[in-house]
Amino acid sequence: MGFFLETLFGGLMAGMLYSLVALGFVLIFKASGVFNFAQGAMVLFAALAMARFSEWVPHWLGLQSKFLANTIAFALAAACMFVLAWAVERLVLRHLVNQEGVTLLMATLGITYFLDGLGQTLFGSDIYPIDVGMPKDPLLLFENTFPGGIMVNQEDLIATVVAALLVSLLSLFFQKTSTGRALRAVADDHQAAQSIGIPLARIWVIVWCVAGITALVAGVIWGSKLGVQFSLATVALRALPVIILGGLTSVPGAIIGGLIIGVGEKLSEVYLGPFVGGGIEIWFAYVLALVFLLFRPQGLFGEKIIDRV
Amino acid sequence: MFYRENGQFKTSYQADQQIFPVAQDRWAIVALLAFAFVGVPLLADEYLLRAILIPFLILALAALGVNILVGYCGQISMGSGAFMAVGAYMAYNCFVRIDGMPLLVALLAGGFFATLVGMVFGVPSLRVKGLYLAVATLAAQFFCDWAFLRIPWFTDNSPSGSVSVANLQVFGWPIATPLQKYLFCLALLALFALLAKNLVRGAIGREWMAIRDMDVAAAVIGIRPMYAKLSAFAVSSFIIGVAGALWAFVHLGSWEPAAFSVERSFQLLFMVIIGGLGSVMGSFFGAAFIVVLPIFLSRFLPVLGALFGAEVSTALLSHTESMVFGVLIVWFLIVEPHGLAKLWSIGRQKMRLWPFPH
Amino acid sequence: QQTKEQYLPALVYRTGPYAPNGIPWANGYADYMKLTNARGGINGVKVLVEECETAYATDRGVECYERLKGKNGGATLIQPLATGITFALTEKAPIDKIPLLTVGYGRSESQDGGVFKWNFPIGGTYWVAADVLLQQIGKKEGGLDKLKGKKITLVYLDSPYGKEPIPLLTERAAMLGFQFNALPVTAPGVEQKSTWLQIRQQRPDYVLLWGYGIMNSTSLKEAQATGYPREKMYGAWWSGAEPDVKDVGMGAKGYNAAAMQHGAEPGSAVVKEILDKIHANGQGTGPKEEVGQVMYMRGVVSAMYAVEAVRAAQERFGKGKVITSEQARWGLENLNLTQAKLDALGFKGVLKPVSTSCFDHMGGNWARIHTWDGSKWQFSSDWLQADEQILKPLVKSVADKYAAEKKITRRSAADCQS
Amino acid sequence: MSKKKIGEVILDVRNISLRFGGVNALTDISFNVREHEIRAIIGPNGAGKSSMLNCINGVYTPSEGSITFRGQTFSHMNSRQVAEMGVARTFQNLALFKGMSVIDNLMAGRNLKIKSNLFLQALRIGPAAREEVQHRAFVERIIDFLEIQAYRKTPVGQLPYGLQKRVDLGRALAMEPQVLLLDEPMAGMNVEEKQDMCRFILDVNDEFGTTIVLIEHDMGVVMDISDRVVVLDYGKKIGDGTPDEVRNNEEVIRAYLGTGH
Amino acid sequence: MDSKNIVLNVNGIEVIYNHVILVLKGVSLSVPEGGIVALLGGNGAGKTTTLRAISNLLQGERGEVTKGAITLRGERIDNLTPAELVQRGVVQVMEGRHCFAHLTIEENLLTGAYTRKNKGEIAANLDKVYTYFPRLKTRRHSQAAYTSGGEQQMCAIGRALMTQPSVVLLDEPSMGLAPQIVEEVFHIVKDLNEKEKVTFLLAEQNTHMALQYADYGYIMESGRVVMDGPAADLANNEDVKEFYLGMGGSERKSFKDVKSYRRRKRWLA
Ligand SMILES: Nc1ncnc2c1ncn2[C@@H]1O[C@H](COP(=O)(O)OP(=O)(O)OP(=O)(O)O)[C@@H](O)[C@H]1O
Ligand SMILES: Nc1ncnc2c1ncn2[C@@H]1O[C@H](COP(=O)(O)OP(=O)(O)OP(=O)(O)O)[C@@H](O)[C@H]1O
Ligand SMILES: [Mg+2]
Ligand SMILES: [Mg+2]
Repeated sequence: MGFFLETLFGGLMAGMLYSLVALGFVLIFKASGVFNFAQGAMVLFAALAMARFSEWVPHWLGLQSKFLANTIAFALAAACMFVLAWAVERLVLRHLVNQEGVTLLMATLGITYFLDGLGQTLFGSDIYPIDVGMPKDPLLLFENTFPGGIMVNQEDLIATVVAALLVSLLSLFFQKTSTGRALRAVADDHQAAQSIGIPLARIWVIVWCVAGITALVAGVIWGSKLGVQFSLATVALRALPVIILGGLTSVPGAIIGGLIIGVGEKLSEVYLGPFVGGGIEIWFAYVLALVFLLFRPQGLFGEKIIDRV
Repeated sequence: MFYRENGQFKTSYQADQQIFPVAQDRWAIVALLAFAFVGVPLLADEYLLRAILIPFLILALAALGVNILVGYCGQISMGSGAFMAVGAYMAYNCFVRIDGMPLLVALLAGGFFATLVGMVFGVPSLRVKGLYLAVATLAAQFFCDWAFLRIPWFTDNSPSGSVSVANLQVFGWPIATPLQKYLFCLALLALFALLAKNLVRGAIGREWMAIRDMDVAAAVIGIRPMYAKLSAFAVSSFIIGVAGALWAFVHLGSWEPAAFSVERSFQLLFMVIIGGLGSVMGSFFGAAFIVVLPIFLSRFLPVLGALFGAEVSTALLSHTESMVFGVLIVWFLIVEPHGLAKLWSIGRQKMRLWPFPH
Repeated sequence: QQTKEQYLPALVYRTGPYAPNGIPWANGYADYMKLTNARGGINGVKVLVEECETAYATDRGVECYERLKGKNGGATLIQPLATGITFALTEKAPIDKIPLLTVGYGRSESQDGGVFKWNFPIGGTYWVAADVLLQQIGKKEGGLDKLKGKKITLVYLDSPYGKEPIPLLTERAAMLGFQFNALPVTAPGVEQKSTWLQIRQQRPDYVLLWGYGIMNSTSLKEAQATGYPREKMYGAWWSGAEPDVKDVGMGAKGYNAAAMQHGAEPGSAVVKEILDKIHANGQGTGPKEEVGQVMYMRGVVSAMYAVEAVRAAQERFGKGKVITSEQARWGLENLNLTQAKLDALGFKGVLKPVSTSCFDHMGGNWARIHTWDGSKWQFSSDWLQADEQILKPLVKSVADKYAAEKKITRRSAADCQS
Repeated sequence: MSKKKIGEVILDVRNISLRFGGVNALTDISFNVREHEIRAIIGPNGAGKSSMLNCINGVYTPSEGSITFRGQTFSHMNSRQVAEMGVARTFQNLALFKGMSVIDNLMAGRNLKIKSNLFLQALRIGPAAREEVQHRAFVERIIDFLEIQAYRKTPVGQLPYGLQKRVDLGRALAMEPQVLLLDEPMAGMNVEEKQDMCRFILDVNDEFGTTIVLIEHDMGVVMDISDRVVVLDYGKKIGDGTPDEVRNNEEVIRAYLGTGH
Repeated sequence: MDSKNIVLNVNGIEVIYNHVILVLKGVSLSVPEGGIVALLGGNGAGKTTTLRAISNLLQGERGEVTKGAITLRGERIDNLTPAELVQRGVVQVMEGRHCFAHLTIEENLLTGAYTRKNKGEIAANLDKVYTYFPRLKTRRHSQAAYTSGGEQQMCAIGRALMTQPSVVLLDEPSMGLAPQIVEEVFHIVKDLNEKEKVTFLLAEQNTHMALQYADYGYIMESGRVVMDGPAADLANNEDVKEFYLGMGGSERKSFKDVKSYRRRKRWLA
């Protein structure tokens, strides 16, 4: 029982981290209809920037305070993400107004390649630590209820809180503000949005910037757990089942989807894995998402797919 | 001026329904084929054959298969790598488990099993659409990755999970030297391209495209979505499966599941999008772009660097390559979102009007 | 001038998921080649090195191989530097007659030169690594027989590389009576939560780590997060270099790994020489601080074997001549690096003697264990030798199976003379 | 009115109701269509006209009621079956296959009639090739008839709206239908083009005896060419009869026509 | 027309799609302040293209203006974004509705007010649209995709009105609308024109209606303006009568009796 709970918690926390990455996908998709393949690369790029700046800043400025250094590094990394958002709009999206989904998807792929190259050129290909002072050692709860207690990572707990905060903020933004509404309009029809005076350029910079910051937050949390390296981009693949399960267009869906996938993944690996040789969690997550899709083709909370004649 | 079809009148629908209705095109294609079968063997060195042409041919074949599903039937799939893997491993099993199994039959058997798997994973497409389906097909990818790594039967109990084949021959001719391999792949590709072209310009092709463009209207004119989608999955995964078997048998010789990882799936998808969705020719352009360009860049950039007197390190080189590649993808999309094939046809249209601007 | 150079290309990866490990290796390889030239070449023949980036991907590796093999009068030998690429090239090398130098990686059974004429896993295979690790664990427990009833879990990267030690470990488990368990980690290994949850549940006595790249540091971090003692963790020699532990820092303290004969050797003569002759002139390939670290040293050692093979070939086919790849194979097959020779080359204390033969393409089965103290690797064991009693039959049976599949006949003694 | 021989009831819609969540798109609608007649459905926007057609060819499933076609009664229709029974339709919002050429769009309309299997098609030999030519010949006749020869090979997505409407009609005609359902075929056309369209419709009706169900907002057209008219309003039937009867129906005037007509 | 109060001037523009398809071959027209100008012509004449060129929406269709100039109150607007044009009061109602499918009718209308910041004004505009189109009010909480064709058309027009425009480019506003509503739409146009001095450029197939409400008309064929003049003159032109109003002589011809024979348009030499 204790172990089951532990696995469950582990799954929930892992799921929360996926959610953070998934959130970036959802934001951009919801607000511009672009399936942003580059989200993984953005997480990596942001995390790399953060890791290296937090290393360089004390060096440049002769700072002692770790906290100050991290804050400045975060600001600089955020600035990088803003520049990126601006460049993406200027150089890519602007020229692809009103094109089909696959074309845009492909363009974000180009961006992925570019970021992979650029990130490693600027920041290097090594493994870099991000140390924002997250506690690494496990916390044992209920030691007297269960033998050995239930182990929880403090790091994960913090990540969960951050993710939950971010999500609530973003949901509010989408539902309550007129910009939020405009974003959804753009996703439906670029041209019509243009025709009534929604400035696509600004909208896209905003969205990519917000997605960039989300990527940065995700990157910092993942990075401080795992260290920052090229492979971080592959967490994007872990986030994909999350978004289709939750629905491509739903911010809360990203969270719920993340939790379901996280738990499903860990429980399956721990309880079913040993019977079939292990290593099943990744496909299990996808199959789980697929099963949900068979019942709700738009994901749990996604907007209904409209086909009408 | 020279590229005009005026004066070429068709007197039968048969003539008008040819693959290349314009005479100049027909000649060009004959010349191209002749060059590919005769000229290339005379001119190409081993490196060109082994490192560029053979991979190009095989991936073009796979891209052709992907294009049928994605470009013609509109079902975005990110699981093509898995179907390649099924083709490769099942062909391998047929080849090594059954004595005296002819290579060609083994390859086709690989394709056959890929068809089965493709159809199974195609079933969700009846309900799930668009990007949701795309992500769902990744389930196929990861499941197959896992199965070939974990289930020893598929790898003939090889402890490392890596398998290999040797002594390939077709009708008694060995397929050993690069040239033989090249010709073998070329012949298969030409054959499959012809068959695929026939399909896509025939009734079934129209069904696929109808489903892609407007599925409700398609149903109303009597097209069964299930039949159309599943047949697209079947045909496409058959071709991809054969390509996978070729990739394993002819190109790699020895392989592990990583050869058909999710990156391969993405790569194939990029090929068809860059090349042009819904165009047989586009598959070739796309494959050429994705296979040849990085190789070209990796050879060309150092030369360029040297020109400016800068010694480019391997890492910087490879990062630059990746950046340039990314930029080129975006650039091509901006110039022509419908892919290289569309660019090509616009070029032809311009040629037709030349020297008048419009 | 051109023809006077010995062309020794290398496939490397300075980008991609495994770059942190690939870069120092490539730096070491390049630096040693520079040193060789600074020393005046191989009997006057300068070496020419060229890198080709594979990003650890098999298809790119194959392309690199095809590109480099014919250049500059033909590649003398090829270093694939990835187990996957080695598997693919094993099929191609015999046709092109180019030897593959796979120092510490590749197919373990390719030690058998009778079947694998062109593969040279000089200095150690994964089976050696696995065996040595078990011996060390046995020592800790007070004898191999004490392993009976113990639980040993292998955490491995789910790839041919990660699976390589399994046959040997299974064999050993049956022999010694410990309970062997294997947990795969899907590449690239950034998500290991469930693996470590399982370890926490099973509470094995020891964990063997067969990861690469970021998987290693992730494992160590997860071990810390689940409270598994790092002292009980033993890594392969591809899991025991600075990039694997650096950013875990104190969190990895106590973690052990096999050292492939060499470990981090900042004090060795060859390192000093490289620093003096190459880095001091500003010609070093990587950062100075990393010279002498584990992966760097592996690059150096690999380069040294290549150079010495050429030298050995020259002994037979003509001193001061540029040799062909077939001659190089002979050289690789007839390496005889005695301690004296090694010491002279600056490898004193770094390597034990290595001597290959036509049928033994490995040439040495020694290794040591080193332990991370929070800031650097330190040897924590004596020299250990893998148990030939176990290795030999395993190598032979697997190699025979391969030969049967490929319809290869074992080389005769006469063939060995060529 | 000429020598047209209007026949038996071919399509009989009985007590159809259709609901979407809270919206009652159709409430208890009954009407019938006789063979060879031109039957118009009119009504204000959102009255449920298109939904009615969607029920008939199986795109929507009515929540109540039945549809009888040639004596067979169905509680809901299956698109494929409807097509096989010879019902074709056009769409209000142009549901053409945008990426395909005009010819391919029309050929797709003939797919039901193609018999050769996948393998024959791949090889394109014998029957498959012959069939292809046969159907092509038929399609060319439609192209001639609709006067869209010049656009044969243009992807329909690039055609101007009016021509797309014509292609849509062509695709339906390619099915050689017995009943043709037309949803606002003349929207977005000028008078000249409407005249053309009317001529096509009348010709089809005359020459092939095709029964036609027509939704249209241009009262001139409806009154001129239809034999009987159904009027819907907010999902309810408010009138049914000859054009003259409908024109003078108080309720229809109030709800739809206004005083101008 | 008096050149001083010309609000919109199009001067000899050429438009090419996809780099190869030349669609407009030198179109010139001008719209006076406070006028209603109709743009007439058959299918594929290039009306939509002209409007897109003005509102700068060609890019998304891969078209570009290669020659000529477009000015708004004397200012070149070729390089403005559509959003900037809306800021200057020019809004287009696109052909084929283009409602935001996933948004409700009300949300659709409110996005139209994106450029307006004054809350009271927005609310007032919304009310105005609802009084113009009561049908929208009853459907205001349903997603646009699930409304009928005509409802979507109303929504598109209403959405454009929410931007508080001074120049409206209307592309086939009457398409798919019931006769009553068509009448209403034209009333609204007239209303806005008279009360709020909104200028209209109207591409229409319903020539009858258009000429009835417009002050001035242009007739396009195959990418060229072939005829223009005050609306009343056009309505009395024999050719226009025959081809665009469906009248042989002075009677309206029955659709039933049209012959397949067609007279050739005189201007298409
Ligand atoms: N995106 C496009 N790509 C290529 N050609 C186009 C495109 N859009 C329009 N055309 C072509 O431009 C010409 C003019 O089209 P346009 O839509 O402007 O006509 P229109 O007068 O608005 O016709 P309608 O009354 O049918 O709407 C047509 O021949 C059409 O084929
Ligand atoms: N799939 C659907 N989901 C929800 N509501 C629908 C759906 N289809 C139609 N409706 C609603 O049913 C009503 C009737 O729609 P329908 O399209 O049949 O109208 P119509 O008579 O064709 O109008 P128009 O002349 O404007 O085309 C409308 O109010 C519409 O919003
Ligand atoms: Mg309708
Ligand atoms: Mg138009």
